[in-house]
Amino acid sequence: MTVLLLAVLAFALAAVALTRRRLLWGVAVLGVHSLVLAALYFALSAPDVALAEAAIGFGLVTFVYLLAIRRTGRIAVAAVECRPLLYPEGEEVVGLVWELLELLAARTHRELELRWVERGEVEGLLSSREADLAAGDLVPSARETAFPRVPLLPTRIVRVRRGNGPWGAISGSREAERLPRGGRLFPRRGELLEALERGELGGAVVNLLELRSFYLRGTFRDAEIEPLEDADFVVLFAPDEGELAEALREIMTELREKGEWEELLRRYL
Amino acid sequence: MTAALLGVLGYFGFGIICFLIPRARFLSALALVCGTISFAIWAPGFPRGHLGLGDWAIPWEGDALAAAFWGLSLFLHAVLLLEEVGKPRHFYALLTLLFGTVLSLVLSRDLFNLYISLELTSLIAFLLVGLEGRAAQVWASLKYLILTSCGMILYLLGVGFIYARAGSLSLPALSAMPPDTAIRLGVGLLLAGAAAKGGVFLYAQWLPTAHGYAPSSVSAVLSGLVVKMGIVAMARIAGAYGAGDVLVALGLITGFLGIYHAFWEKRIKVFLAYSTMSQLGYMLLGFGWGAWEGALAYAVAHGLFKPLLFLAAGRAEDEAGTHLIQRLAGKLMLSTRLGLGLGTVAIAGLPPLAGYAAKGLLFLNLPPWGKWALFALSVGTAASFSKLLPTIVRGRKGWKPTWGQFTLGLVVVGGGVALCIGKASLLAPSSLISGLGAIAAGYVVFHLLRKLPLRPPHWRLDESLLALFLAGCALLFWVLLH
Amino acid sequence: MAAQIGTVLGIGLVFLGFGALLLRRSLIWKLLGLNVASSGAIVFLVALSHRPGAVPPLSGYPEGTPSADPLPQALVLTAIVIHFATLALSLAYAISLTERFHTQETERIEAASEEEMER
Amino acid sequence: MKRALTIALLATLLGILLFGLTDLFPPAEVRPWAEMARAYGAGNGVASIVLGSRLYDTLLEVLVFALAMVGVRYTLKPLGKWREPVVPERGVVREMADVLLPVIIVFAVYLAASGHLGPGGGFPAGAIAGSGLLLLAMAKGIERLSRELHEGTLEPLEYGTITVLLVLGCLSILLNHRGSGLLVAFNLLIGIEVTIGAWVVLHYFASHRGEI
Repeated sequence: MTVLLLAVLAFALAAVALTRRRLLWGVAVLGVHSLVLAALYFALSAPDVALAEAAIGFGLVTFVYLLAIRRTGRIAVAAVECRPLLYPEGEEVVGLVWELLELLAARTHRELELRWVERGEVEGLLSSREADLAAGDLVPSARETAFPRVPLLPTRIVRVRRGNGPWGAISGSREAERLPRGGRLFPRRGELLEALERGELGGAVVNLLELRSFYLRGTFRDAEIEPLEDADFVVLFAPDEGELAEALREIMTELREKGEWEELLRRYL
Repeated sequence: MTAALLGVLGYFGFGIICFLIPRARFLSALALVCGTISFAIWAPGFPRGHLGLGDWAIPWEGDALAAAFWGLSLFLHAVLLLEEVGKPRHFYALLTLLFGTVLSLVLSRDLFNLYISLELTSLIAFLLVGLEGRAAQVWASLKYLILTSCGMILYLLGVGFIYARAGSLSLPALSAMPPDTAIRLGVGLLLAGAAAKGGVFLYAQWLPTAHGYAPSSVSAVLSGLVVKMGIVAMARIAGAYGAGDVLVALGLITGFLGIYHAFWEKRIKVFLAYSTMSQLGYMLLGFGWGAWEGALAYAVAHGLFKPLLFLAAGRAEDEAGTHLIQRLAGKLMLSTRLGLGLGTVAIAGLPPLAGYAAKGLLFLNLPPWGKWALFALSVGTAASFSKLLPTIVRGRKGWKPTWGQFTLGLVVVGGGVALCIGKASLLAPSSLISGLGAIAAGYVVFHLLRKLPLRPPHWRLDESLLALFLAGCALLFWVLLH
Repeated sequence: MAAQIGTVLGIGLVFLGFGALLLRRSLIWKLLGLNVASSGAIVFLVALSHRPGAVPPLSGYPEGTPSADPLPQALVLTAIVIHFATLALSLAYAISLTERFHTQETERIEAASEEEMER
Repeated sequence: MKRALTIALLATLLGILLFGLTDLFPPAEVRPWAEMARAYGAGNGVASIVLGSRLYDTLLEVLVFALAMVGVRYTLKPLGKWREPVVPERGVVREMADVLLPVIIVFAVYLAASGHLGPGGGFPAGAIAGSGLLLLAMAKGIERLSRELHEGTLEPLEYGTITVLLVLGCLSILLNHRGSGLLVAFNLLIGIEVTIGAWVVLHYFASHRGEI
């Protein structure tokens, strides 16, 4: 009776494990399956085998698999924080781009590993392969156009002027390249914003989403706006990650065809 | 027995120590000396015995098959030591361990011991194939690993079926069992599993890439010796149970399909790998029809000229900078062309070389229609090798022979001549005519067929797996219904 | 009865594992399937060692109690280790391949490695 | 199409195997093993086969294990080191690791040394010791431990253990020498070898930069 129960359980667990989508779940369930098998061996009066299965089949195999997934199954994302696109909310990460990345991870059978970075770090991380892709507040600078990229949203780079004083922009970004001489660079958007509010800056070179966040904070009610150039928010990929870029492009096409893209835009913007 | 075990132990021990000590080639040579002495002591008596105590011990027995393979592997070991100088020490270590395992495997008469020995040979083979770390090699090795693991799972199930009925794992005990369903099924599973290791067509589609992409000295050992271990296991199992007709069927399949693929293959080493698959057909036919002497002679002969071909092909790729047969012509040195040429005429069966002599021995002991099948296979082999002719005939003058190739070539010629002199019927006009006739017919067939727009399928992992299971099921049905 | 159930489970697991091996497209999933299939073969052998009412093959049980067959259990101990060894090696290969080709789809890996060989 | 074919094929295989089962029971009688076990000085039938009458299989198995680990090493080595893994900040984890380490080692040694009497043996013992070691290493910061357990010293130890095991095993087969002391020695040697193998491999998997 015990044997029958354990056998059914073992079979069901194996079937569940092998039909998972996420590798991590598959491995975890298979670990439990191994433990059940060990119990089954014990019930079949084979304690030696039960011990070996528990130590090797459960212990070592699961361990090796988990370590291997840690190696192969990750997409290292360099994330530049940007509200509606990619931003942390409590313990979670949310945003339009995050949804896309999750689709990408599911399609390539890999897990996402996110690391919040400053805008200026992106280029270095991608070229040293420490990140597989970068996303978020990302309009590629002239040097970054060398990386494979997938455009997501059209935007515009604008100059906003509120008073007298130097211009400001976020360092390493496309906007910084359009900065007039004598402008000041800031590593993070928050610092740029604070400088503006303190009145140290007379204006800033920003993209439309940043402009929007300025408006939401009420800093820029009465500013004059001068458009500079049209650009795109993109996801950038490390040089040899053409495959990943291709996969994301496919996802985008499918989303557009099914009309889900508009739905996503409406939800986040 | 004691001598044989000590020889194997010497190989294993020196092999392991090779990992640690810089002068690995020298240690490997010591292992060779050890093995040779042990061979000289045990071979005359054909000892039998058990490793261990009681009913569960592992039966070991020397016989002609074991002796033939000991001789072949000791010789190939010597050749590779001559050929490969200055490789990293783990190369010599793995090579030594591989030869040691082969020596142990051919003596074993126990199903499970065969299983572990097969696993060990193929494990070392995986490592050797992926040793240089090029992606294609690693993938070939992984494909090899996945397919043979499937085969070994089938084999393990077979062991279970046999053991449950017979209560013993030794092959002699198997031969005493009445052929009921469980035993038949068990034998079928064992044969399918061993076939996946042994390079039989449909069961082992890993072979073309694994042997074609490996470094050429590794391909030489794999083709010359390692795949035959699967065939040895099949011969032992089928011999104990009396399933010769299965081997004949498998031999015909692998013989003709291998030739079909080899005929249209463009890359030289992959071409040689497909040819290995077809050559295994000769041995299976021989073992299946009980012509052990001929099958063994052919296994040894193939173990001589195929390594020669692989070593020469490796040199050829280096010299010409390409692996396409078409582009090799005109670029090879005389010494390389001589090696390739000697291998080609030997495999095609030109008298009085080793290939001809072994084929002749095989020919003598076959039933009439088997002779026709063998003749057709010979024609096919000659036809597929005809495409190497331009490469061999045209080329540069340079002369840089390697010791390994030289020794192999010498033995291919010398062994063949010795066999022909020893067995007078091989020099009878009718044999000579049929041998030369097959080559001539092959050359004609080559020119007739080469323009045909036939292209054999490309075997990727999924197709190979499907082929393995399909052929495995067919084999099980055959064994159950017979 | 327990032995019969065990053998059926073993064959079922082999079936499941081979199914995953053939139908899944990702390399790591294929290897996971292979792992399940090999554990199926092990269950099969262990079940064959069992006898009705048998005790484990250890001394210390009263004379005359039927004991399970120690030989298949010994074989299985060996087979478990071998399967682990091949699994570890294949995972290392898989890592090395994904490192190079940045994909786990076997078809793409195969195509990419063929391409590499042509170069 | 391919899917259907595959499933049909596997179902056929399943059918054949299940059909074979109908004829399988009852299996052959269990041969009396107590005598043989006593001759080897073992109380465990399985151990007496693994380390006694089929010791040769076990020696080959040790070789399989060792060579697979060699393969893992040579495959992962060219990939280079992964950047420093995260070390937990809390001291509790580290202290627990310090306490747990001797417990795991003692348990593993017990399993190996009593393997000829009851369930246990060198392989599970080595697996437990190796994976326990790595778990603790991860808790303490893997770099620290791998500096202490340097590969340059581990490798000779591993190959030396195998050589001793091979020589001892083959001699015991040849000279027909038996006894429980020998079994304990085999189990301990196998345990050492498997511990080193498991540690090295897990360590390689954990610390070498693979994909990404």
